[in-house]
Amino acid sequence: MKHFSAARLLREAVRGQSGWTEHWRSPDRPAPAYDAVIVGAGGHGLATAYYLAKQHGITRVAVLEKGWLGGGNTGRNTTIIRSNYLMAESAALYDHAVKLWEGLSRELNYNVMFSPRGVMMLAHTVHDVQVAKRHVYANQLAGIDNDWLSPAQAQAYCPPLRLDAGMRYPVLGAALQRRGGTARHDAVAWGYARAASALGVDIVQNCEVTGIRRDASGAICGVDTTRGAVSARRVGVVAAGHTSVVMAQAGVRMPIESYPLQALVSEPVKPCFPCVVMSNTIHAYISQSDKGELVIGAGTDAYTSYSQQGGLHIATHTLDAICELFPQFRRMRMLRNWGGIVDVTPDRSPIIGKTPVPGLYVNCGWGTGGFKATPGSGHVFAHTMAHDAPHPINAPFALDRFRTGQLIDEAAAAAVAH
Amino acid sequence: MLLIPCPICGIRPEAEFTYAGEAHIARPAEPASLDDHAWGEFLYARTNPKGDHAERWRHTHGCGRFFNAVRNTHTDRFITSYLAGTARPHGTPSAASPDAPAMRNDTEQWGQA
Amino acid sequence: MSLRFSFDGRSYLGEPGDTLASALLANGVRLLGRSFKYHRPRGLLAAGSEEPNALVEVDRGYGARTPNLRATQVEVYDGLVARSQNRFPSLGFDLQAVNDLAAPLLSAGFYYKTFMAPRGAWAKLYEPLIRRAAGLGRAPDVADPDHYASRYAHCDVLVIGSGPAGLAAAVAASAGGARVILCDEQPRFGGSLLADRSARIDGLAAPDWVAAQVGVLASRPEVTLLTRTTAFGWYPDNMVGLAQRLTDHLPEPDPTLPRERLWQVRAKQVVIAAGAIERPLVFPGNDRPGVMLADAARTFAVRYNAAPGQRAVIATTSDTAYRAALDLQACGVEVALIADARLRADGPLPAAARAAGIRVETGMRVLATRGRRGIRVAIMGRIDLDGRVRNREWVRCSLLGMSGGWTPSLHLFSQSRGELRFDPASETFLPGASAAAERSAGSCRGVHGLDDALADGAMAGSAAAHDSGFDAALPAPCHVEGAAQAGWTSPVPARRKQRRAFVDFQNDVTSKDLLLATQEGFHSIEHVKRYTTTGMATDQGKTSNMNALSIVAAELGRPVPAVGLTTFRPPYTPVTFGTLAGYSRGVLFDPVRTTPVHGWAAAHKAVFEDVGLWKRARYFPRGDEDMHQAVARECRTVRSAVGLFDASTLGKIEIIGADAAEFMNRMYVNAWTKLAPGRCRYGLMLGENGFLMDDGVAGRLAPDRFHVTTTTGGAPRVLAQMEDYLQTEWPELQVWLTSVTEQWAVLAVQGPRARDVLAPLVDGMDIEAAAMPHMSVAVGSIVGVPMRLFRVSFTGELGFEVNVPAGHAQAVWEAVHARVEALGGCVYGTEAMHVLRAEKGYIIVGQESDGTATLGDLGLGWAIAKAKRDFVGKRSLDRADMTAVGRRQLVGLLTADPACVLDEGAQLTEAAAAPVGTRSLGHVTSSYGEATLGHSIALAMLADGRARLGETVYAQRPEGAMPVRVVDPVFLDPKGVRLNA
Amino acid sequence: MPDTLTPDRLQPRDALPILFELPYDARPLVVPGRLLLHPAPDLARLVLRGDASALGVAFSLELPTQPCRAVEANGRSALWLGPDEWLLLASPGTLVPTVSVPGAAVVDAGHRQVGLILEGPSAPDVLAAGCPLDLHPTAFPVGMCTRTVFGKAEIVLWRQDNARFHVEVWRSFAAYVHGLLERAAPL
Repeated sequence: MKHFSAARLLREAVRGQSGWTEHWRSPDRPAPAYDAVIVGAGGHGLATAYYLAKQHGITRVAVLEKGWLGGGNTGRNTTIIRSNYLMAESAALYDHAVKLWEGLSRELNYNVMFSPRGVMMLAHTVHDVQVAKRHVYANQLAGIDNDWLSPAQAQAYCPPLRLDAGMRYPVLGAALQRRGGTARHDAVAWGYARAASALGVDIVQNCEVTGIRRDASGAICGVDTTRGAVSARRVGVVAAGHTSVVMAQAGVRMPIESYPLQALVSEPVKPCFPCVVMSNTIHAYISQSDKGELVIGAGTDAYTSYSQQGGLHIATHTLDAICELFPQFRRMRMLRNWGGIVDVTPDRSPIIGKTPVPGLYVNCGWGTGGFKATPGSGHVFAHTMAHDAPHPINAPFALDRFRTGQLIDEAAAAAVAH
Repeated sequence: MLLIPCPICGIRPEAEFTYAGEAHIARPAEPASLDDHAWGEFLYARTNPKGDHAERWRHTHGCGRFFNAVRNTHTDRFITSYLAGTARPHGTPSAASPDAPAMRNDTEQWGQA
Repeated sequence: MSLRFSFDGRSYLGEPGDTLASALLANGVRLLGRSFKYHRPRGLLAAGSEEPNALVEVDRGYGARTPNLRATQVEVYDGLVARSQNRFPSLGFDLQAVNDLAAPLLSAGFYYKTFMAPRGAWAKLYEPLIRRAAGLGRAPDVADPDHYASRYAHCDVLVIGSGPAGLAAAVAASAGGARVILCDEQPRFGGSLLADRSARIDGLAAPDWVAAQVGVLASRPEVTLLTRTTAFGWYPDNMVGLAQRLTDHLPEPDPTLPRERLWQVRAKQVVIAAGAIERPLVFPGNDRPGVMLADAARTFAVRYNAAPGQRAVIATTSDTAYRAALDLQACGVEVALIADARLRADGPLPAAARAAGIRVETGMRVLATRGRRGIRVAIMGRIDLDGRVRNREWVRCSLLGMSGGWTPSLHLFSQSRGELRFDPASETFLPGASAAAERSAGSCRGVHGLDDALADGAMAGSAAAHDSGFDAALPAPCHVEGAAQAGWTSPVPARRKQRRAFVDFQNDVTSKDLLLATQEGFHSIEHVKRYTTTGMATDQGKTSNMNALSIVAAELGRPVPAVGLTTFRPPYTPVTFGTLAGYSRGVLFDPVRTTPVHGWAAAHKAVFEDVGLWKRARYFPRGDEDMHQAVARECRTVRSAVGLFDASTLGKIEIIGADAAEFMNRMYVNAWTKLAPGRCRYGLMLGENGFLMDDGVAGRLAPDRFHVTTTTGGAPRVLAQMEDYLQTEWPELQVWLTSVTEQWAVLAVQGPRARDVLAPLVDGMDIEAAAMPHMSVAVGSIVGVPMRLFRVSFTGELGFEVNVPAGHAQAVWEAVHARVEALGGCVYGTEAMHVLRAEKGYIIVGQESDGTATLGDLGLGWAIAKAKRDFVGKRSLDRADMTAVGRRQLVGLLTADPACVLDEGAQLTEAAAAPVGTRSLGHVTSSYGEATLGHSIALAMLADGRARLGETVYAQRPEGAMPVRVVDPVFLDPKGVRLNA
Repeated sequence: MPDTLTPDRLQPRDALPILFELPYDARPLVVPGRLLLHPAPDLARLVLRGDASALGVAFSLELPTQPCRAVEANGRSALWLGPDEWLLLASPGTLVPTVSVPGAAVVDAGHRQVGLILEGPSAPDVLAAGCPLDLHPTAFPVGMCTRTVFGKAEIVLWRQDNARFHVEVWRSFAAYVHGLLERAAPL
């Protein structure tokens, strides 16, 4: 793998770009055997493979992807990164990720454009203020930056914010995580793919897993794919919206439901929006990409679906919320609107860990907010697969919690989504 | 906005309905008799198939009735709908179709044994 | 009549019917914009909504400035003010054009490879620079003054597009009485027919025939005709989104009328007649102003009478460009050359061109162009099989019309989940099998030629009508003359090695960028698209996607379908946020729910808070009181005399039927069987997961009738949960549920004088303690109004809740208020209510509890009827974690400094010092200043809290830790003497 | 303590010396030749649940059993809202204050909701600003009634005539529904 740098960019500019080579190897089919197989080449799966190779010395790894790498939720999300979660378990997990984000471009030698421009969560009601302050104080105790801002302070940080008295839901204040922000979603997948590939990981695209094999003892022994069978004693399923479908191949029924989630962008405009703003009461969030597009999202459609196509009413509700908060954007125009499939658990927290099937691991249930966790998720999941035991950070996120009742219910605790 | 066949009122727009999750998960008659695994399964395990899915809807802003429907979650097309408390009609592809995960009895529970 | 308009501050004249593009062209303006990345000078490429270059800002005054509009779609009106974008200081001299010189450095994806050092420099240094350079127009910065509208519509047949196929389809579909909607994005119906100067249909010139057809349609009552209306997106079950522009073309629109309207059309059948888009040729210098699509040049000349140049070269791989050449010539443009890259061109159009004396060369293509801010010379040549250039020739021209064939518009068909079929002969995708109730007609499915398109449209229209249940006699075929058949021709692929040949004009993606992407391993077209940004401009790749695909496929040596086609996503062209938001703004954004005494409260200076959709009076300041002063006074008054509170927002459900008590037993943790009519009980409802869901008082009015209250926010959820169990789990129970939240207004009269307030008003009822003890309910009337009277207390005082029909509430309120005032009482709001209940340790669901709290945690385990075999949530209570040691439990807190009011949400710790990573023991859920007790109080959820009574823990505050003593959550009257008075 | 409390007295409002206030600006809205929007006359309303025939006997009106249909007789209207649910509308003071019907439930909803009338050729189009149902006479004929949505509020919609609709809406949503109709009225 050739090192990326400004100097090399200059050199290639002079010699007609002829020296650039492929970012990752693209084997046509998987080898017959690996030490570990990852199902799903999204950000989380690729990160898992990278850390397996980099930190645990397990380099005989295949990442099997039924489509093109990074083509699922990794390439369809609104790229928000933050760690100001309420529960200690969640905050630890997401902050682990934020710390990795902060050095990720250099770690991968791939500019993932992590941009900590601040994530601001608006409070519109007295109850919102209580919930936001509870977050702020819990985060501060845990050493996670999160500050309470008065309306005027919030507007100073985000000048497009309006404080008109005539708004249906006035802004009563905001919680701001300055270390939060955005990153370039595709680059995250490509950067991990390139770095993992360089360490020997095989990334096989257009290779769908069609069966999960178990030996006489019930333990995992491999997978069947559309490009041949693969034997492996460790299989990690990182298939996001399709988790239930893949896990069913191993005979495991999951506490997961898959919902359509839509997002949209505007036409690009000159910089007009400095940070990420989220409102749970009004149900929308917005930021501006480096290209200039306003990137906007909201909640899921109401029913489970794998269609990657939601209703028009979801987009209209999202935009009426954005226009209510930012009426100066009414004349802006929606350029693209798309849908993804998100896997949602009963407590809206992910499942990262072992399964009842020896050798089968699962990392799923990120709902609408998995992108922000990508590096941390891959890091602890690689640990779990390498040691057959969870990392302390993902130990609370075991599948078993749905039996014991030890839920990590951010949504119920705070009515905060994403 | 989907068009949803209410078995009582006919085809109506999604805005009038509330989705209510997978169908045919009857509440156990004696919850106390279930162990934690089984109770956890009742509460949380869902087949979530990519394909035909028997599910519950309520025509909240219509006749108010809960009912069941079979919908293909890949195309979002409704195949049939029927009154709550009635069995999934014969002839609708069952959850054992190739697209769908296996039924509950032959699956593992998630709890560590 | 000429229209005066301005562009970049210069004034010009246009004609009615002009677009900004045609008017500028007619005025000789060819430079209309700058490209996104290299800031290259750009003119018009197209004449329609596919235009990628000519993006302008239109300014209609304060707040009504719109960026990124296509000049080809902006209709000129008198007074139009338009400006170019993305240039500094001017369009003619743009400093950022320096980017163009650095182009070798700015190759596809260059930003992924650099700007990584030093750590943090990306966000602080590089990114702001890049952001400033990026973007096209400027976002508006003040609120949009315009209104937007929305409409649901239903029809039998929706016809999208009004070219020959669409018009014929609409006429055929509506003949038998079907409901038909015909929409077109242009200001006039007719599509390509509007620019047709030779064809005669049924003896009429094309525009006249269009007018006749529109007349026929307008005379049919079930037909809806929508111009300026773009079908932008296809959604499940044949819902198509249309965006209609209503006033942007008017010089002085009525400000009360909507600017745009969203149509959500549910169509039984759809006929897509969206036409086709001409494909540019990929050659160096193909982006110079003056290089445009051949048919666009023809359209400007014929339809708008705007000559796109004086001397033209036509470069083509298709026959249709010959018609463009002929029409241009007829409009007075000198056509110097038609260079056809194909080796043969012998259809009727090439023959006509030759006959008209135009020089036609086959096997010839454009090698490059020259010119500063517009084309001056086209360098032509032939390329032999070894790739060598022969016959190089410089041809002077001011217009280069190019045609690489036609790309059918498949956007809506693809969004409808139809299968795309690749046609190698024309190197296009065509509609394959349908997934929705739709059919394509005309050139969007590869049927070209006027008479074929008309016949195809008529057939599609009548078939659609038939499939939606109408008579569908196929109309007699039109008689077409003068429309020479244009052969459908195979494009000639672009050359591999060439400099700066643009594929995506707006995003400045060249063929070299595409080759670099494939070289770097981006082989899926989605990867190529994302890496190079081709097809991601505001034109959504209308003119670039197929060229990009062909180039990548050729480079990889794979057939086009194997490389894939990027997904078509809505919208077809960008749709304003305002259109999608529609009426939803301000008070119409979310319903504002007010109680029947809201008007009174507002008149009495109440300060309101939002609770769900409701507005609730939070406090009633007197004079210059602030909130704390007002709340303290309200609290003291309730404790010492009496207070009046509007509790109307509480949810209320009437539960009726022989099995009502049994149903209550199953839904609530409490026992209800033995509750006598006339008595009330505090009910607690769990979710099946065992966590507290809602609470409220239920009164038994009769053996078969309960009046149940819920929290304000929980009302719909509670009723839905009840209906769910009743309908689907226990249909055998004879019970009916009816929401009566809005039937009954609730006046809470609380305080030691509460009985004195009500006694004279309650029409002969005995409300003394013996007749109406705490937790009882009676039916009667108050000042002549029917009433349900509850003796309940959420303050710890003697209290009543007067329920009266909503319409009488204000009158009753005024009568009660007069008594309250007379007895030294006052009205109080939700804030005082919160303080008063906290002093008694009463929880608020959603504040003390948060969806993760059990009744045990909240000290409410006593309410559970242990003898009951089952109720919703009971089984979950036995799970290991629900009773684990260390769960957070409700306690009271007393601060060491009695004046200190903790912040709600403050964290509790074992020690005063709390270095990072200190474990939280819990958090403050409610906290209030001294109101009546002489010291502040707080409620908290604290790990093992009940075992810590009497201990000191620390509340962390920005100002430093505050020691707090853990106490019982009931601060006042633990024996309940006051409320039982 | 009695076994049963005296039932609510179903008093007609005009019998009371108290003015009933509508929760919105109730001045009629007129778009000449196209639309008239005005409050419905004062009405008594009962929610009837349960056995149709017993209820029909009690209220001297055969309740409709066909889904989404209203019947009118004896100055009363019964709107089918669900398989065991009807909304009974009548002039104030004309309902016998019967609340106890065996096998059924009767609940006074006279103050829970208010009525609005839309008349004129534009009425269906104005309603289509927020109602996703097909209001063409072939799809929503005279006599049809149903709960549905209007924008972000729930309504009961009843077509009394080709160009006349009766809308019932919960009182606290009335200002919203009225406001949206007003906004949509100019078309």
